[in-house]
Amino acid sequence: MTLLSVEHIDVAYGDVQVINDLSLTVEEGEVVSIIGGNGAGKSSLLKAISGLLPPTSGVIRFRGEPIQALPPERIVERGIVHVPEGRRLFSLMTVAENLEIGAYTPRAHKVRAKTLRQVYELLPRLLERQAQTAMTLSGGEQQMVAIGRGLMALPGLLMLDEPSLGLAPILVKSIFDTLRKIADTGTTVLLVEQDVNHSLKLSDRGYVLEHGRVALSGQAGQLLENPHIKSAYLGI
Amino acid sequence: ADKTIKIGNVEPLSGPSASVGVQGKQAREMAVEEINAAGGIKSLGGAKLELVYADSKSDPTVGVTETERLINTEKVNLMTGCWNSAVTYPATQVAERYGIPFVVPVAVRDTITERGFKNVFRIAAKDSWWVRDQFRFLKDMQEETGVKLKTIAFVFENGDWGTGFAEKWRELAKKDGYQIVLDEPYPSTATDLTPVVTKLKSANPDIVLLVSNAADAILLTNNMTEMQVRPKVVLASGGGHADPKFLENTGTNALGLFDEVEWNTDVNKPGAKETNAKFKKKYGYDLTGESVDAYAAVYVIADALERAASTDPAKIRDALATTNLTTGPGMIVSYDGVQFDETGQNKNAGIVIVQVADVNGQPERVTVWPKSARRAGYTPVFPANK
Amino acid sequence: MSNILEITGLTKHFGGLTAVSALDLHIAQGEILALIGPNGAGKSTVFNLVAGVYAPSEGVIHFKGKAIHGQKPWDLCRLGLARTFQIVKPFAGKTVLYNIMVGAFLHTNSTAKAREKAEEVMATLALDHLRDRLAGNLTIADRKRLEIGKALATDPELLLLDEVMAGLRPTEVDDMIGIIKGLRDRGVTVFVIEHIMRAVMALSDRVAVIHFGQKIAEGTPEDVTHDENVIKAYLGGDYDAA
Amino acid sequence: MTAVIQATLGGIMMGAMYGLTALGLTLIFGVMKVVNFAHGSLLMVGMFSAYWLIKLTGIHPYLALVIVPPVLFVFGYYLQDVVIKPVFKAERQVREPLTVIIVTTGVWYVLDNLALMLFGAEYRTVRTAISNKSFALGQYIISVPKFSGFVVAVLTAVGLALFMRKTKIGMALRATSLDREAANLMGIDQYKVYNIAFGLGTAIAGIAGCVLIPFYYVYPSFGVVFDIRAFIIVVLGGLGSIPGALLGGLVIGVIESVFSQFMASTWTEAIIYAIFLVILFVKPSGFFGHKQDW
Amino acid sequence: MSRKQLDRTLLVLAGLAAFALPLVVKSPTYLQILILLFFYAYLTTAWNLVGGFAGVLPLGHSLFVGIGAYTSTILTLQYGISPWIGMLAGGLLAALFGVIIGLPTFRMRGAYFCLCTIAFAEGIRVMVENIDNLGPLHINGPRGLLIPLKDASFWNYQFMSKEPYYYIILTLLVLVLALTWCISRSKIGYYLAAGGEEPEAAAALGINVANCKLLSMALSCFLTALAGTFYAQLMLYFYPKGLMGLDLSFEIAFIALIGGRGTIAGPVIGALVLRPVNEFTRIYLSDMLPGLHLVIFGLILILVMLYKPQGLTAPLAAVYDRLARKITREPEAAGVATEAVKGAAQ
Ligand SMILES: Nc1ncnc2c1ncn2[C@@H]1O[C@H](COP(=O)(O)OP(=O)(O)OP(=O)(O)O)[C@@H](O)[C@H]1O
Ligand SMILES: Nc1ncnc2c1ncn2[C@@H]1O[C@H](COP(=O)(O)OP(=O)(O)OP(=O)(O)O)[C@@H](O)[C@H]1O
Ligand SMILES: [Mg+2]
Ligand SMILES: [Mg+2]
Repeated sequence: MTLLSVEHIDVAYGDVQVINDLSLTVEEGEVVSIIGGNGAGKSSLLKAISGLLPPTSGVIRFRGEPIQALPPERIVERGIVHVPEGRRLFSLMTVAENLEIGAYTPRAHKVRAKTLRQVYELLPRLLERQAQTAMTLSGGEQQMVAIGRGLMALPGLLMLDEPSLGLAPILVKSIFDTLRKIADTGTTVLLVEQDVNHSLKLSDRGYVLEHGRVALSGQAGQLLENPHIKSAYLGI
Repeated sequence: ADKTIKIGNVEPLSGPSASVGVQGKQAREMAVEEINAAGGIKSLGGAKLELVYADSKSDPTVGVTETERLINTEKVNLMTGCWNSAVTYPATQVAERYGIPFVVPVAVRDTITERGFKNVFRIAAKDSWWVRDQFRFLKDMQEETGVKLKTIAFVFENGDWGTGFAEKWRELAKKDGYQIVLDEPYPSTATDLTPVVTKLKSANPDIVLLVSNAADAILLTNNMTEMQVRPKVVLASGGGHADPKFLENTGTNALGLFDEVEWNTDVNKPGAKETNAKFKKKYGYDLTGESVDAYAAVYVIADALERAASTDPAKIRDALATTNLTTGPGMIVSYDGVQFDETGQNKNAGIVIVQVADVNGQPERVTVWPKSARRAGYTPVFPANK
Repeated sequence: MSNILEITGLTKHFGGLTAVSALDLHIAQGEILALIGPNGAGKSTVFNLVAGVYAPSEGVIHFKGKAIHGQKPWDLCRLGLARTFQIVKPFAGKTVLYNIMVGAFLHTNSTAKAREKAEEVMATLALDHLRDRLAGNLTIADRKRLEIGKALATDPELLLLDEVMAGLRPTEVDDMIGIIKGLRDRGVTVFVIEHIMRAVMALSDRVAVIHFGQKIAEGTPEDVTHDENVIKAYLGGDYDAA
Repeated sequence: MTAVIQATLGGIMMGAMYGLTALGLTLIFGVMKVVNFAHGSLLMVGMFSAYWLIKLTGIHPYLALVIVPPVLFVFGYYLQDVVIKPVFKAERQVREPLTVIIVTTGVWYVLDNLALMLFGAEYRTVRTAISNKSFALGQYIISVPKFSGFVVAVLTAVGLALFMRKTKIGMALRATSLDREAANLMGIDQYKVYNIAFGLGTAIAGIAGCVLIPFYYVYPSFGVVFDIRAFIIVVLGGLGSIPGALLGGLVIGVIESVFSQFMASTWTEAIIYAIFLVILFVKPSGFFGHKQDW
Repeated sequence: MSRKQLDRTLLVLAGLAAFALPLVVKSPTYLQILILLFFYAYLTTAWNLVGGFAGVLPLGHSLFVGIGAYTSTILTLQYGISPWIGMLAGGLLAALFGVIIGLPTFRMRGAYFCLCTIAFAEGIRVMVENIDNLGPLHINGPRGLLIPLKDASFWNYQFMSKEPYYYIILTLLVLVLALTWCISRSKIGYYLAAGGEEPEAAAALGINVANCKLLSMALSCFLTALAGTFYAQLMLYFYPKGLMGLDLSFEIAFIALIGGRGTIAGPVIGALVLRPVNEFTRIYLSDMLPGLHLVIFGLILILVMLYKPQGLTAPLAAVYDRLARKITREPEAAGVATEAVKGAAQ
């Protein structure tokens, strides 16, 4: 079943249009990667879906219902969870409090104890650190809290914006391992990543964005073999 | 056609002193209505008086600007105002420069009439007279009752008005041989006056002299009751203590307090009772010294206009200078009448001292001094607290 | 070859935490040195110490033969030491041109000259087309380039680059590598912090690895990536050096 | 010595009142990052509400505590929703939107002068069952209304601190104060949070109004006097810090009261400023402020 | 006509019009309103050097107006020194105070800085109110100082009519605007803006941020104090609460924000909007219902901020650009005005 469908949206910052007539779909249970150059509009696309930057035209459907006019908090309630670029933790709150805030929507709040147990199981590091202030965590730990916080909201669709940015190789690996595990639980994931190699290996399908448009899309395996992708994104 | 004579009025109509400004405004309005109803200025063919108001917000700059505007744009024939000494002081300088007569009902700072100006006339007493009479009162009462009072404390708001009084208190206290045990200015915007009252409690003076605005007068009186501070004599200087709301807000806490005012409802003058009743009916509160002065000022102006028979400022000025008004509806003042000396100060301006006493279960201001003006049958409680 | 920067026994405590501990490092004139290490190892702190943001708790830093520890950032910049910030700090309300001109004013008082210099820097970094955009509206990668632009406009002899390639796709990384090598060819010594191993391998003459503030390895890129400790602490077990 | 102890006691109680007025200001600042220049006016609104309620119905002032704060909460909630929120929306990129400061100043002018138009300029007090009552503690005299004010202030501060730590809404307030966009992505409606913060700040002004009115007076521009004092207190305590506001209030109250035993009370105001500045130079973020906030 | 020529011509015309205005406006009342308008525009421009370009929000500038007024007046009253000399002395003293205040406060940011400047100004005002005599200087505490009427002469800084005051303040305003213009496009202007926005990044580019801010503060305070002397001589009377109180400081900030903080034209535009509103609502409404005029003033503040949060300069500049493009028929040229706003806007 189509979980998310983005239909012909335009997105702009003031007068500057950054996404033109863009369409894509995500099926239930899929992992979809979005790749694209710097400034292609990937983050803006995620912002448009999560309601931070409502599209100027076009329709976004989630589980068949249009959501493009809803404010972010209503969209989260419906199950689209956006883990933004740069972690954006609540710096002066503890790890546990950050996770708790993740389950803010009434839907997630009801079952937060259970979700919390699952998150700690998935990311045992966080259990060790639960009383530590988020600000004092290392970069990798912070990224894990950000992901954990996203999971606390019981995502029907989890959108991650560059989760490996600025992480040591060893952590990049463990982040992708974590994402693998999350995907294996059946959570649908929409992933924006520069590390194309890692992300496509994890994904079922992929879209390539250029200048705010879909330039290419297909099965992840095919994209990895695509000569254009190879030269432009993998640098091979 | 009916001529109108414009009287410019600068008053604090908003901001911290708005309450007195409005009182003065209403007193003037009533006087103008009366005069116009009685046929206006007859020597000018029944010309009507018209008041033109401007709000000073108690800010001298605004006062100056507004005075200039009233003179230049509204073309007023003469000016009155401005209650705050700080505003009146520069505003009268402006009027002087333009040669427009300026009648000051109240604004007590001595120097307002001591600058050699030709166009400034003040109805009310100036602060040195207020202080002089406070000490006369203390002396008289001690003689009358045989009580000896030795120590004295000064508590005053640190504005223009309070510090002006305090300067003179110090002189006279020395002269009369009192021992000053506390000399305490406080900021007129003080949020809390208990520290001052605590200090007063430890200084334990026989006499406390006060200068306060409305809010602090209430706070001081109530705090003194609360902290059980009971000097023998508490003597205030009008202003906040004379505010129409003061008694309402302090109730029995004010009993025994002496207050120096220019006027009191029980003043023994023809028409005073009726005028006050009329005013109270109209606006809901009693006349005060300040509003009576404002009320009288309008009659002084009308009298001068009548005699000048001209709207020429210079002629009005000359007429004002030779004012000698002792009768008429405006002369409900506590003193004999209005007559200006060469500085423009009303020679006759005088002051009465009242005591807050329980009259038929209600706190009321009763005139006690000068003895000649004392309400019949009332014996001042002196010292007020045992 | 003389050493443009020499760090000896450098230590920095934050309260109870020792972010950098007894570190020795040197960079030769014209060299590209990469500093790598796990998140929180103390790399950015080393930069902050060199650039004068923090005073070291212990140790000495020599720049062009002169001791500079304890000097203020602006003085160091005048000496020829420029840096970028890992968390980029553009003058967000200003245009790209304006941002770079601020740097270019270091060696001139004339607005016209500063503008000229800024144009030149923008050309080098291929930022021309963004010259009138407000810096706050750029994407992260562009902001990182702007960060280099500002630093470059001060005509540095030693350039400290803190993760300027994070968030770039591989081809963009290659472009950046080209740019940085170009700078080196023009005589600028470069000291980089980077997590993208592809860049580290291609760019650096030498690599130093720190872990918990201490140096655990140093050498050519190849040597370092085959070091047991480095693999364990930083690269991860199945890292393939290619 | 007696006088000093008496003055200290008085200072503590008055200081708690200052702390209470600062509490709402610090809460609003903490969440919205905006210095609310209308805070004094909100206090005035609180005072007038308590005044009219008690005056017209004659109820006990502490009963007013149950009625006035909720009413003021609603007032503050919608004031922010209708007047301030649109400006926030226009300035959502800015961390500390100065325009909002101007708007709050505009609100200050409007409220003060509406009160002037409605109620006139005079000073008003109500004489309640507890006005001017005092009890003796040994040789020291303690005013009943001030003492109860002190108790209410402490309870309010403790209650608010617990609310912020323990409740879901409190967490949402804190999260929004740290990163409003991220909070938004967690499903928190930031503007509703602002409404709540502003409503709570206003409700606290209402509490202050109820405990002040038995021994204090109110008039339309009454707030200004407390405003500046409250600014000093919140900076001293650390902007956004709840215990800081209470402690700052106590410190100021005691300094004011004790110092004025040794010098003219006009000077104590200057002393307060001097001490304030000294503390700030030693610890720029105040008693409990966070450095990275600035 | 090229765009540059058009801009220049208009600017010169506006200047000439301002200088010719007293030929048309004869009423001293309206001249006074204009004088105060320029006075506020001048103060705000001076404030803008710190408040706009250095990116902080000082709310205690009335302190420096006070220093200027007190210095020149005391020198005149007690030592017979011409206010013109006193004006410079006051400026220097204010600059010194500015540096003393700036040293500790420039470490702070945002609301802390803003509230600290309030505390400084209020603290010093309270002290002045407590001091009658400072050594040999007669300050006269809360009562303030009155300058007696003297012969009208340039040297005495007293005139019989309003015109001389008008020309003095207009000249001051033009000079300070020109100065701001030069600064905003010079190195120091760039440095100030950079330091205001990201102090750490600025330091890394060789900018001693604290020194830059102190310099701008000293300059701003110096200029502000000059206006203090002007005010004293215009009104011939001032007292601490009125002159050094927060109202004046706030009004300066209002004008800046309504006009557009950190823009050159902002203070003038802000003053052009707010001053007349302030004056005329008071004149025409204050005797209708006390307080109504301030309600309206408050509403205007709110409305402007609602619809033009960046102030009125940017939208006006855009309108001007569009018009100018039509006149000069230069379709593509980036509007000079818009660019000026953009370049300097925070
Ligand atoms: N707040 C903003 N205001 C104006 N323009 C913006 C803003 N944020 C981003 N942009 C512009 O929108 C375009 C797309 O940006 P976006 O952040 O979506 O790209 P991206 O694909 O995520 O790039 P990156 O890989 O660098 O994160 C860019 O041209 C950028 O300059
Ligand atoms: N100003 C500071 N105060 C306290 N602790 C700090 C400060 N700056 C850095 N630290 C701590 O010092 C350690 C080293 O931080 P640093 O930023 O140097 O790491 P890094 O190696 O650059 O990491 P990354 O690769 O994630 O950027 C971390 O634990 C960090 O939390
Ligand atoms: Mg992005
Ligand atoms: Mg780092």
